[in-house]
Formats: sequence, C-alpha cells, structure tokens
Amino acid sequence: MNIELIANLSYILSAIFFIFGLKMLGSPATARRGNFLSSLGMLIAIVAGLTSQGIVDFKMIAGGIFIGAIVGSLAARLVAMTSMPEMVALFNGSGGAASLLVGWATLYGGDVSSFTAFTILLAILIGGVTLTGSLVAYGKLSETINSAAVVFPGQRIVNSLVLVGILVAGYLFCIEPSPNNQWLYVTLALALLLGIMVVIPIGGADMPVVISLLNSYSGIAACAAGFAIDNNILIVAGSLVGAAGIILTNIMCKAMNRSLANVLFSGFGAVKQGKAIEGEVKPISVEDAYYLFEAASNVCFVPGYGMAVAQAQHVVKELGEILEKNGAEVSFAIHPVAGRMPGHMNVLLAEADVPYEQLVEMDEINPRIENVDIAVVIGANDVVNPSARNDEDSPIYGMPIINVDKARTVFVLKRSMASGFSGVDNPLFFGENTRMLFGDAKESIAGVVSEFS
Amino acid sequence: MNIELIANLSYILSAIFFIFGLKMLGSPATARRGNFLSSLGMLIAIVAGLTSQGIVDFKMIAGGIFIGAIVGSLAARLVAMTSMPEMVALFNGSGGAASLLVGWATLYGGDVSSFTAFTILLAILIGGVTLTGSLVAYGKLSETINSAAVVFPGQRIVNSLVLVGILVAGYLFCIEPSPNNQWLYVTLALALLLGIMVVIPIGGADMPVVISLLNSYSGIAACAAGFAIDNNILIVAGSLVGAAGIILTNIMCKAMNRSLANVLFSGFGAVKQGKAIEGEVKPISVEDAYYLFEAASNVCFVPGYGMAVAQAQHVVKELGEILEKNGAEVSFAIHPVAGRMPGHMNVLLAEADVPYEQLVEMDEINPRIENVDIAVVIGANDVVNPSARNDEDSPIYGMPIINVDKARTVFVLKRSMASGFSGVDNPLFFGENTRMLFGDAKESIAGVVSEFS
Amino acid sequence: MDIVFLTFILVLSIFLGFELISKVPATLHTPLMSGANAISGITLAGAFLAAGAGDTDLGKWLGVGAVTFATINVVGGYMVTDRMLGMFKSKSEGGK
Amino acid sequence: MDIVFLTFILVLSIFLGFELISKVPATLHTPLMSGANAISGITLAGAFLAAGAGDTDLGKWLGVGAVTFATINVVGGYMVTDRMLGMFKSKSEGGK
Ligand SMILES: NC(=O)c1ccc[n+]([C@@H]2O[C@H](COP(=O)([O-])OP(=O)(O)OC[C@H]3O[C@@H](n4cnc5c(N)ncnc54)[C@H](OP(=O)(O)O)[C@@H]3O)[C@@H](O)[C@H]2O)c1
Ligand SMILES: NC(=O)c1ccc[n+]([C@@H]2O[C@H](COP(=O)([O-])OP(=O)(O)OC[C@H]3O[C@@H](n4cnc5c(N)ncnc54)[C@H](OP(=O)(O)O)[C@@H]3O)[C@@H](O)[C@H]2O)c1
Repeated sequence: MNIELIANLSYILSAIFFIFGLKMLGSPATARRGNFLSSLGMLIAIVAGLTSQGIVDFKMIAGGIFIGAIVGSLAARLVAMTSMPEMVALFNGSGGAASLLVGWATLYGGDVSSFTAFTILLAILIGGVTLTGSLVAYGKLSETINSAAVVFPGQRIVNSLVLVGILVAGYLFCIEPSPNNQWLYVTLALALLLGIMVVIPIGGADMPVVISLLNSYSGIAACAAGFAIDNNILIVAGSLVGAAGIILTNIMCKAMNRSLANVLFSGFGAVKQGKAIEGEVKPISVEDAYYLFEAASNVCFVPGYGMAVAQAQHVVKELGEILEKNGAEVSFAIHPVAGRMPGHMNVLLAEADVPYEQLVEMDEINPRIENVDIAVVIGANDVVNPSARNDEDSPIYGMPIINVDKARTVFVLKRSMASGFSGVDNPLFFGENTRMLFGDAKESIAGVVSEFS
Repeated sequence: MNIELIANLSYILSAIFFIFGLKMLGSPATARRGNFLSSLGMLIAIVAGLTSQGIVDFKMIAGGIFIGAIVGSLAARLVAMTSMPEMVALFNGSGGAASLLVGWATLYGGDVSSFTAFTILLAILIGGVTLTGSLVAYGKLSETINSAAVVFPGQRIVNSLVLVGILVAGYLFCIEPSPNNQWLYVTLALALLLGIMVVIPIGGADMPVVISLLNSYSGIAACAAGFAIDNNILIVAGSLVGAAGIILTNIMCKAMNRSLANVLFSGFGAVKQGKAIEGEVKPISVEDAYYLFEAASNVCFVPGYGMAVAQAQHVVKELGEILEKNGAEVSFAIHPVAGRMPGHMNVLLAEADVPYEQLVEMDEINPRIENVDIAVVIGANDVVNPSARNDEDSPIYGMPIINVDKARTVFVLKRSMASGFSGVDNPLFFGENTRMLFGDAKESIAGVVSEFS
Repeated sequence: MDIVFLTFILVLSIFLGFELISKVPATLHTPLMSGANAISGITLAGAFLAAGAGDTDLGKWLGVGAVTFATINVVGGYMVTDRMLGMFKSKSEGGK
Repeated sequence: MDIVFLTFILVLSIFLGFELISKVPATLHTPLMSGANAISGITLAGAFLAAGAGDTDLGKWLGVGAVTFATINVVGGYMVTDRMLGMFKSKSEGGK
C-alpha cells in the first residue's frame, strides 16, 4: 500500500513534467527542453507503473521494453526528415496496437465488471481502428499503396454494416465479458476492418488529419483505460493527447476550409480532373531565372510538398543565403497545410538550418506580397491556387492561400503541369507574371546556384 | 451516500462554470457573462454544499445567508465607482472573517486529527490576518486613517516577536486540538494583531498589492480547508483565486519596478520629501488652455488617482467628445498602476461610457507620444514622473512611466505642487513644454468644456 | 488514496489558474480582483458543515457568523463585479 | 467516490490541455504531433499490469506484446521529436 502511495505521488510528478513539457513547446527556443521534460515525465510514470503491485515476472517485461526501445530508436534515427509524416503514422499505429493488446490482456487479469468491460472494449476498438487506420495512412503517405482516395459504390453501406456489427458484437461481449467469449474476436476483427474501410476513401494528403484524429482517439482510449484501472496519470496524459489531436485536426480543417466530415467522407481528391483553363504557359530557363534573381531585391520562397519530394530544402537555403549576400531581402512563406503535415515545411527548413525568424506565416506575408519581386513557388500547388480565391465552383474554393499571383513575378518550380493533391488545375501557371521553371525542384535551384558562383 | 455523489458531481459542474467564467474574463466583450457564469457556479456549489449530510438546522443558516445577502447587495449597489478599492478591501476582509470562523467552528464538529487541526489553524491564521489587514487597508484607502506608511523604531522586532508567538501558540494548539485549548485564543489574538502590524507600515497607494496578496492567501486557506474536509471544489476554487492574487501582485510590482519585499517591508512612501528641482513653473489659465485645445489635432489624456478623487471621469469624457467633433484624434493612455488599483482608471472611464477601444496601454502610447500635440495629465503624478527614467537615485527610478514629457505640450491638472503617493518631486512640472492648470481636475475640465460651448 | 487525488486536483487547478488568469487583459484587472475575491467566498460551502454540524451552541453561532460573512463576500463581490463589467462598453454599444 | 475524483481530474486536464496546446505556434505543429503521439504511449503504464498480472500464458504474451509496441511508440516518438526540435535554430545559433 505504501509503495502504492509513492507510485501515485510520482504520477503527480510526471503529470507536472508533461504539463511543463507542453508549455515549453510554446516557443521554438524552449521546445527541445520541453520535449525532454515530457520524456522524463514518461520515464517516471513508467518506473512508478513497474512498482505497481501484482507484477509477477519482470523478465518478459524487460524483454518487451528492450526490443521496443531498439526498434523505436532505430526507426527514429534512420528516418529521413522528408518522410516524417509516414514515421508518425507508424508510431501512431504501434500505439494503437499497444492499447488494443492492453485491453485484451486485461481480460485475463481475473473477471471484470461490465463498466470495466466497456472501457476494455473501448480500448480494443480504438486501438484496432488506430492500428489498421495508421497502417493504411502510412501506405498512402509513403505511396507504397495508391495514395488517391479509393471510392467504390455502396461503400457507405458496407461501413455502416461493419459499424452495426461492432455495436452488436460489442454488446454481446459486454454482457458476459471473458476472454473466452467468442464475440470478443468478432469485435476485434471488425475493428481492424473498420480501420481500413474508413481510411481508404481518404486522399493521401488528408492523412495528417486522419492521423491526428486517430491520435486524439488514442488519447481518449488512454483516459478510458485510466478509468478502468483507476489510474490518474493515464487520465491526465490521455486528455492532454486528446486535446492536442483535436486542436490540430481543427487547425488543418480550417486551413483547408473544409469540414472534418468533408475530409473524412467526401472522398476528396478522388476525382483528379479539374476543368481546363485557357491562357499560355511561359516556361523559363535556369539562366534567365538567374538574371531575374540577380536583379531582385525582395525574394519570397513558398515551399510545398514538392520540396519534400525533391529534398530541395538544403539548396533552397543555399540560394537564400546567396540572394541575401546579393543584397536581397529573403523570406520563406509557410502555408499552414503546405506539405503533408502541419508544420511540415518548418521542419524541413529547420533541418536546412534556416533560422526560424526568416519563416513568415500566410497572414503575415499576404498583406505585403505586392512588394515581393520574385515569389519562388517550390513544389507547392494547391496552397497557392488562386481559384481558391476567385472560382466559386472550384472544389477548394474558400481555402485561404498565399497570394503569390499578386507578387511582381512568380517562378513555379515543378516537373510538369500536373495538378496538386486536390486534383484542381491551377490558373496560376497561366498567369501574366508567372514563369514555369520545369524540372525537379532540387536540380532547378542547384542550377541557379551554380549560375551565381 | 447517493446524495453525496450528486453533490460531488455538481461540484464538478460548478468547477467548470468557474473555469469558463475566468476564461470569458479574457475579453471585455464576454467578461460580464463570464462573471455571471462564475456566480452560477458558486450558486451550484452552495446548494450542493447545503445538501451535504449532517446539517441539523437550516433556519440559522438561512438567516445568515439572508443577512449576508442584504448587506452584500446593498454595499455593492451603493458604493461609488471611485471608492471601488475600499469596497474590495472590505469584501476581502469579510472573506477573511468567514474563513477564520469556519476554522474555529470546525473544532466543535467533534474531535479532529492533527493534520486537520493544522489546516484549521491555517484557516484561522490566514483568516485573521486577512480580516484585520483588509480593515487597515480599507482605512488607508478611504483615508479614514493616516494613509501614509507608519514606521516606528523596533517595528521589525515587534513583528518577529508576534510571528514567533504565533508559531509557539499554534504548535501548542496543534498537539492537543480542542475548542477548550486556551492556546487557540492566543493564536487567534496574535493573528489579528499581526494583520494590523504588517499593513500599517505600508503606504496607502500600495494597498492594492496588500489586498491581492491577502486575497491569494485566502485562496490558499480555502485549499487548506478543502484538504481538511476533503472537498474538491474548495481546492479548485481556492487555487484559482490563489493564482489570480499572485499574478496581480506580480503585475503591480513589475509596473512599479519594486520587489514584493520592498512593497511590504520598506515603508515606501513614508518619507514624503524628495529633493527639490530648480526651474520655473508655468501656470496656464483655463481660457488659454482652451485656445490650445481648439488648435490641437492629437490629444492624449493621462488619468491618475487625482481623477478618481475629483470624480472627473464624466467631464473628461465630455471634453474628449468635443475635441473629436473638433477633428482631433483623442486617446486615453492608462498606466498599469495609475490610481489605487490595477485597472482602476479603466473602470472609471468605462463608467463614463468611454469605449474601451479608445483606451491605450503604456507600451502602445510611448512609441508614438512624440506625435501627441497635448498630453493632458489629470491627477496623475508618479506614473508620469520623468525622474523614474532619468534620475538614478530617485526612489522610483526604473519604474516604467508614460513619457508625457516627450509630447509637444503637456497640461498637468492638479490642485497644488504637492507630490504624488511616492512623495517624490516631479521634474515634469518644471518642464519646458509643461503648463500647470491648477485647481480641482473636475472644475478645470468643466471650465474648458464651457469655453467650447 | 484521497490525499493523492486531492493533490492531483490541486496541482492541475493551479496550472489551469495561471494559464487562465494570465490571459486577462489589464483593462479588466479590477473586475478580476473583485471577481476572484468573490470566488474565494467558496469557504461558504465549508461554513455550512460548521454551522450545521456544530454540536454546541457556540459552534453553531460561529458557523452562522461564518455563513453571514461568506455570503457578504460572495454576493457583494459578484454584484460589484457585475456592476463594473456592466459599464465596459465597446464603441458600437457606446452610443446608448 | 473514486469515480468523482477521476472525473474531476479528467475535466481539469481537458481544460488545461486545450489552454496549453492552443498556445503552440504553427512552426512546431509537427513536433507537437509526434510529441503528443509519444505521450499517448502512456498506456505502457497500464500494459505492465496486464503483462505482469496475466494468469494465463496468453494473457502474459499479450501483455508483453503491448509493452513492446507501447515502448516503440514512446521511445520512437520522443526521439524523433527531439531530432526535429534539435534542428530548429534561431538566427543567433544559426551559424553553427
Ligand atoms: N500539410 C497538412 O497538414 C495537410 C493536411 C491535409 C491536407 N493537406 C493537403 O496537401 C496539399 C498540400 O499542398 P501543396 O501545395 O503543399 O502540395 P500539392 O498541392 O500536393 O502539390 C505538390 C506539387 O509539388 C510538385 N512536385 C512533386 N514532386 C516534385 C519535385 N521533385 N520537384 C518539383 N516539384 C515537385 C507536384 O507537381 P509535379 O508533379 O508537376 O512536379 C505538385 O503539383 C493541399 O491540398 C492540402 O490541402 C495538407
Ligand atoms: N494602481 C495600483 O494598482 C497601484 C498599486 C500600488 C501602488 N500604486 C501607486 O499609486 C500611485 C499611482 O500614481 P498616480 O500618478 O495615479 O497618482 P499619484 O501619484 O498618487 O498622484 C495623484 C495626484 O493627483 C492629484 N490630485 C489629487 N486630488 C486631485 C483633484 N481633486 N484634482 C486634481 N488633482 C488631484 C494630487 O496632486 P494634488 O494633491 O496637488 O492635487 C496627486 O499629485 C503610484 O505611485 C503607484 O506606484 C498604484
């Protein structure tokens, strides 16, 4: 009992650490220490958890931790910054697997009340959906499976059937909860299936929404578990995670001016043809681009998913420095949903050592975009698509964008005339003041850089 | 037990209401509803409290509530906005009295563990100090007693003796807690004494610091009580109050660039003579003032405690409107510690229907003070005293001020050359571009207004 | 165990308090002060127990006294805060 | 009673969570995402009970599986977050 008390007090400590950790995430200067604090909090909680009574054999646990630590750290080390979204998806998935297994295993911890059974069920359900959902998300982000939205007739019906099935099976399980109750396995299987079914109809670029949503669910699952084994820290940590997930989801939806429902159910990005726009495309050679850069006194880079694909962040940074030496004012305008993750571009540019003072947000740059001599659009497309502003019946109408088309000159670096994630054609490419610099972003920029030297 | 559960759940509800209430205090637009919500929360908590088991006779309680409600509402109705600080002091005092009595009475609720005894003691101590302390504060603010800091030789020693006495008596009480233990009364008496002793050496204008400090203490006392009778809502509400008090105290100290210790122990404002400054004083007549106002295109009012004394807020508003009609840009610059309470001036101007968009804070106005044609200092003194900026060895050196002396012209409205609360002479009055408009602020302004019509 | 829960609640609400209060603008500091002061009247909830449970007469009377003072603090505090906040008007409503 | 306390804690930490997270700037949203994700690995604390208390072998193995996956989530999540945050440099440090 006394050790029990100590464990609980250390839970309080770890809660404090989590809170401070999140607080310090409020500024890039303190964020890293914040993350460290929060990991300390986790450590404390884990140790406290280990001391909790009734643990018979530590060997196996140690084994589990060992393997997990190895795998986790290797993954974290080796992943390329550009494929961060996939990585997060995978981690999220393993989190789901964990909560599923915890729920399941708890059943073997002796017989359970039906409230506990319910929370267990919740853990299993959310866990299962998170697991398969995250895996599909991973597949789409890493493009190992078709990243387009997969929609087929009667999808709704199938999903509803699965849902009903889960409810029924879940109920039948709750009334007599035991590991031998066959309905448990039905529920489990259906949960896994549901995870797949709900994510495949969602387009690749919307995966971040899915992930953070699933993440907030796993937070909720943790809370549920906390109630089941009445454990404070699970509740606190769980609700912190839940809040984070929900807020991020909202931010993304707002930034795309789409409702969560639209993101989840509309099969957005499935139809890949938008209506064609007349007007002529003006390509530009690297050399001509160089001359214009030479003359420019105010350059603004607008990175997008393409920069991640091309891994162009380093050369971009290099070009930025050259231009600054050349007396130009250089800034990087970041759209909230540029790339495949909120803040994706910030991370990439940070990797390339771009000081975060140079990064400006959409609302900052738009008012003074007229003073920009050259807006360099690096593999961004939807987030700079003027039809979101002008064209009432464009699917992305109303999505706030960076108004590069209002800059004096616009360079668009991309490999083709292909449309972006949303599949909507982009009038920007046909604009008066637009020059298309075709080719892989990295090579194009590198070309300009070499011109300078 | 079941009713117990309901009570507890409604405590949760009331906690939510308190939280939302404070959240909505974040903007003037929602603040009023916020306050209403928080009062609802209080109502819920009270009702829930009434249902708690073991209450034998409701008649007396009803009586108490009735009387309290009458007194409270009358006081709240009748008080003049200008004497708000005194009012808050009184309410704070009665809060202290309440927690003192609660602690005391709890002793009669059957025998108590010594942890409980400790929390009881805490409640009694903090309650007692708050009670007498607030009364003294009231006296000083309403100037029914000498508002100057009262310092006498050996003060420190006396106070320390009292403190030691409290510790000893308190200990002797805790070891055998019972209403018949005489040490209780010793502790009580000493607590009341301490309240007086710690506040008299503090100058009248520093009372807000004292009040909000005492207030945060009463919050802490509530927490203690919460632990004693393990009651959640006491803890939640208590810590919210505690936080509020501490934050406000900090803000005030920062705004005066003085440490809390300095405020509490230095007897600041006791020595009322500052070193004289040479230079000539240029008085100005109401009529001449009028001509200058007539011509001014950018006027900034800087109110201070004097405006409260003169109750000049309404005429000031009137003048402001006239000037606006006259085509001048009018703003009101509010120093964080102008007056006798944080936000004191805001309340007064709000009473006079000045829209809060017109109020600017110190940091906003200072950068553009050079463009102000006339800075009208209405009964402010310390908060516009340039020696806080220039004169290293002035007692208020380092206190951020509103740099009216940098405005094109400064009108200072006051009745004499007397110094402000801090007792420091004010070089502003001798400034090149300063004109002294002597007399009661209200009359002076009224004079100017009548000139206009 | 209770003590653990209570401490947990204490810690959480302290953090929450700081987050919330630090967002209140200077304009509203006087109302904040009186509002917080009113909340501190929550001791009322405790006072009842005292007033009701008191076995001896003195205990009762002390309790009643507590109730009275606490009520003054609560009612007065909230009403005065409401009065102050009622006066804050934005330009739009300023007219009336 | 426990349920009451737990609910209280839940409510408070939900509010706290929203206050804290809504202060995180857009720049840090990816780290926030992975960081929060790592925190959700707290289920680990629960997993132990499962892994340890399991009477049957299957129960044990499930528990161990849970521990393993949770650890991946925690360790991986924190490390990757740290790696990302390590790259955020202000102008001053920018040079190195
Ligand atoms: N960030 C988030 O959190 C988030 C969340 C949900 C949804 N989304 C969605 O994701 C999209 C993000 O927009 P975005 O403008 O950043 O990206 P985008 O609209 O997907 O467009 C990316 C562009 O980069 C180009 N590209 C690809 N590889 C390239 C390379 N190697 N070199 C040069 N260009 C390359 C592609 O054109 P080519 O193929 O012709 O080269 C493509 O047009 C938005 O639709 C947004 O709604 C983002
Ligand atoms: N607000 C807070 O929360 C707070 C907290 C702690 C300390 N304080 C202290 O309080 C002081 C506030 O500074 P302050 O500049 O607002 O006030 P002040 O420095 O106290 O000066 C008030 C001035 O108003 C004049 N006055 C008084 N009655 C008047 C009337 N009827 N008509 C015209 N003028 C009149 C007085 O001069 P005459 O007598 O010549 O008329 C006096 O010089 C500061 O020292 C500050 O540190 C404030």
